[in-house]
Amino acid sequence: MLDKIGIAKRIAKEVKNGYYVNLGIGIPTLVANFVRDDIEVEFQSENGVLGMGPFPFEGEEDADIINAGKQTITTMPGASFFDSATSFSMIRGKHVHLTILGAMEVSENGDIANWKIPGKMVKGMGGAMDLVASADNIIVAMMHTNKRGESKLLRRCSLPLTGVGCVTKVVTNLAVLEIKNNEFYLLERAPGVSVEVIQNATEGTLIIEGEIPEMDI
Amino acid sequence: MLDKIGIAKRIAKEVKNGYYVNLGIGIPTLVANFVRDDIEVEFQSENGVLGMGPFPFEGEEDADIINAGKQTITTMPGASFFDSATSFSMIRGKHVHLTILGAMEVSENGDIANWKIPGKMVKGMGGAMDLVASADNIIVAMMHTNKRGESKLLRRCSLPLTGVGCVTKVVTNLAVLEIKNNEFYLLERAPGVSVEVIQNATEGTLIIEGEIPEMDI
Amino acid sequence: MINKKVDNVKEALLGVTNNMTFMLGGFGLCGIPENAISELVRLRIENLTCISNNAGIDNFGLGLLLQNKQINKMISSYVGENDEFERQMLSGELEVELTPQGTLAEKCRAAQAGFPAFYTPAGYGTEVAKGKETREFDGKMYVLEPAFKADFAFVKAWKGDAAGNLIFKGTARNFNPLMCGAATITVAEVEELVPLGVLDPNQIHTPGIFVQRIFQGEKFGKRIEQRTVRKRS
Amino acid sequence: MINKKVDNVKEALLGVTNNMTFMLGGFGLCGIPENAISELVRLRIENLTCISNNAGIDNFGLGLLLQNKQINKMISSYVGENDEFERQMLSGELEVELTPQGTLAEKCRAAQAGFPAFYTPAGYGTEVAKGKETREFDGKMYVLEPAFKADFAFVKAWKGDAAGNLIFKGTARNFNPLMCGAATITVAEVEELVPLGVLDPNQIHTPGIFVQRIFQGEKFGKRIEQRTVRKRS
Repeated sequence: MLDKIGIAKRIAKEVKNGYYVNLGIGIPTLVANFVRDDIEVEFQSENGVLGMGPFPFEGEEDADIINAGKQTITTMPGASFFDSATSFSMIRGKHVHLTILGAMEVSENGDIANWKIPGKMVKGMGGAMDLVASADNIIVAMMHTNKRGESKLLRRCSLPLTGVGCVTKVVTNLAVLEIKNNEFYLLERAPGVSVEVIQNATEGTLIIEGEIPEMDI
Repeated sequence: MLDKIGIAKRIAKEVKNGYYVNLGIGIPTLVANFVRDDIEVEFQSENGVLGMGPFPFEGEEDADIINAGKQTITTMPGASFFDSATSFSMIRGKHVHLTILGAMEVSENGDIANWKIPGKMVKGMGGAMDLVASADNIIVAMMHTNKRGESKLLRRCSLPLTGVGCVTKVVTNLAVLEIKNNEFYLLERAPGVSVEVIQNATEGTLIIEGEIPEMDI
Repeated sequence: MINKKVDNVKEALLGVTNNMTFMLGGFGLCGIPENAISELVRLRIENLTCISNNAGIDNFGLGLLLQNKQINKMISSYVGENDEFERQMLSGELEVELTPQGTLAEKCRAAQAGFPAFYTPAGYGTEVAKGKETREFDGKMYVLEPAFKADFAFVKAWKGDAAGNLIFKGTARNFNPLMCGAATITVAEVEELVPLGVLDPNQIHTPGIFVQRIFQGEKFGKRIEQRTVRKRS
Repeated sequence: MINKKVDNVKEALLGVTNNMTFMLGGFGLCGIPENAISELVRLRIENLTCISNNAGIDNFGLGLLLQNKQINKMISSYVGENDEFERQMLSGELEVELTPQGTLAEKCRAAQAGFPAFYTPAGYGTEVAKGKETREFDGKMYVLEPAFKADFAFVKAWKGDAAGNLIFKGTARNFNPLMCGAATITVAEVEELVPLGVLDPNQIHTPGIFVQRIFQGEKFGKRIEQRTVRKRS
């Protein structure tokens, strides 16, 4: 079973040479730390920066240079700043190759819910609705089950949707799954996790074809 | 009767303090030379410059700094350069207060034709269609009649239109006319030109109310 | 040059009244029009509709107007990290219209550029699209979103001049350039008002035509919402 | 950093073939991709559709491709001052789609930004709107115009770096930034390719994400179409 760092490490392997990548808040932000340094990648943040670097050294924080999580950041050589319309031109225009974000629920047809719990929590969708509506390659990073032990990989999402039929892959603490033909395809098991555990934690249709390898992270 | 310089001088009086102005090719370009220098005005050119100045001194021409007529220009302090989409945001968004352009025909309901003579001449509309479709204040600068002596102020335009119901004022070598209620209202006569001459040169409905003053230019 | 310079925030906000709709630049607390917000608090005008990506925090930014209950309706994309906001929203005191961030940006840009509405894929199939026209282009579904309409836009820039030209810094740019010219009157506060001719015409982010009033701001707090740093190794 | 640098115009144009649609930046002869045009002439590919505000003059710019009869269709806003163009157009050899200049610009921007189409007032009630959907918003009529689709965009910038970031100079900016990312492959030629990190991230006109290939151009002619000067008094 993976922890958050483990999930981030596994997702980092999905980041290919030449990719522009948008990382959501939470686990996705951690992914940047584990991308192989022999490939060329640039990180975009929808508040208006391309070419994000690591956090600044203490004392070098600049209130005018933040990411979408409102964290102080730095930039890499070749970086650029731009307005929010240009930022979403990059996203809507499919210039960003990979979007990694968290979710509260994902359904077997690729719907995602991550912005609202009616009557309880309404933080807003931020840029997530634009991201999931436009990107061709959307990976969800999340725990396989919620705090009550209920599956977050469902036949149908119960929460208000962020986007429909858009998620291509899910990486959880238990497994890597691909979404196609309105089904979850089990690709990899987390170290030490059996297919049965994954099956029991997955409410949506789970397709298990042949031997399922353990993740190599 | 006015020459082109005279028309430009008369139109210059329509330029008010605080106006952003777009000048078309030909007579309109001359208007800039006659605007009172005690008022604040900025000239926009749709190819991407705000705050145009006079032509450069000989030897100081810059191929990268031109107006929409492709003439080498200079800029004034406070000028800015921008892309063509931003330029037409200024126009379409009604941030430009006054558009002055030439025409081949104008009709009594404010239609304008200035971009095409079927089978003969097709230079294109350039930015004119955007300008006339968006501006609230459009002044046409032109000769009252064409080379064959036929009126250019018509009941209906015969040439393909550039825009419909958009022209607010026409300044010709003979007169200043306002367009309202689908009629030409004669406001001023050119020096030495009688109302009768104007009437005979105007095919569209001409409204003559009271004494028509001579232009003061 | 058409002079847009006014002497102070009071003069810059002349004409603001109850029941108006305002646009306010900024992302989180980054690049927010601090001086304008302080003056709106002082003026105590109320029943306001505010268009802004976020709603500030409890004691800074738009949070100050919320504390005073001057805001009737917020149009934002993300409103977390603000307890008073959440309280007012859940109790029904505050009307909230949540809008996808890219849609919010483009609704500003459409207003600036004279587009009445636009089709975006964001929000299709979600409650955001409820009651809105949807349409297929090339096999993909889009939602028709109208341009914003607002009385005042309040933006914050790094440098500016009397012609109204603006330059922003880093990610403090965000929604600010898009709101310029998107409201009837655009008011820009700048950290540094430089003499005319100092700004390179080639490097202006917002040409002065989109700005009606500009003034030198005072005492920018520029608070950091999430201070994240790394240790020197 | 994702490296976009290629060694020369040949490498930059790998993959161009007959029957393709190209976007070419520039206004008149100002800011045109001279190196790309020369290479297209050399390659002799034909049956091209070219999207460009103008069509060059007889012996420079797109006029060179016209002389060679490589262009089948032009999409432009203004095509005056080009005798060969006029001849081909009136004889029917060349198909011409005249588009209002602001619409042309926005059709590029829409392609770049992932908008399928947009409503503009330009051309309403004229033959430009013939056969197109029209619609009323707030009492004003608009025409629905689709985004462009193109295989290659060729743009010319003043300075650029290996990350593909671009800075334009003066009015040579025009359509260039809007065509970046509006075609499948965007090729930028620059007067000066500067080392990574030299360009101020705050002053980039076109972020590198919109550019696939960048190269140092050679021998820019930068001709002046209308040399207008005043005498020193």
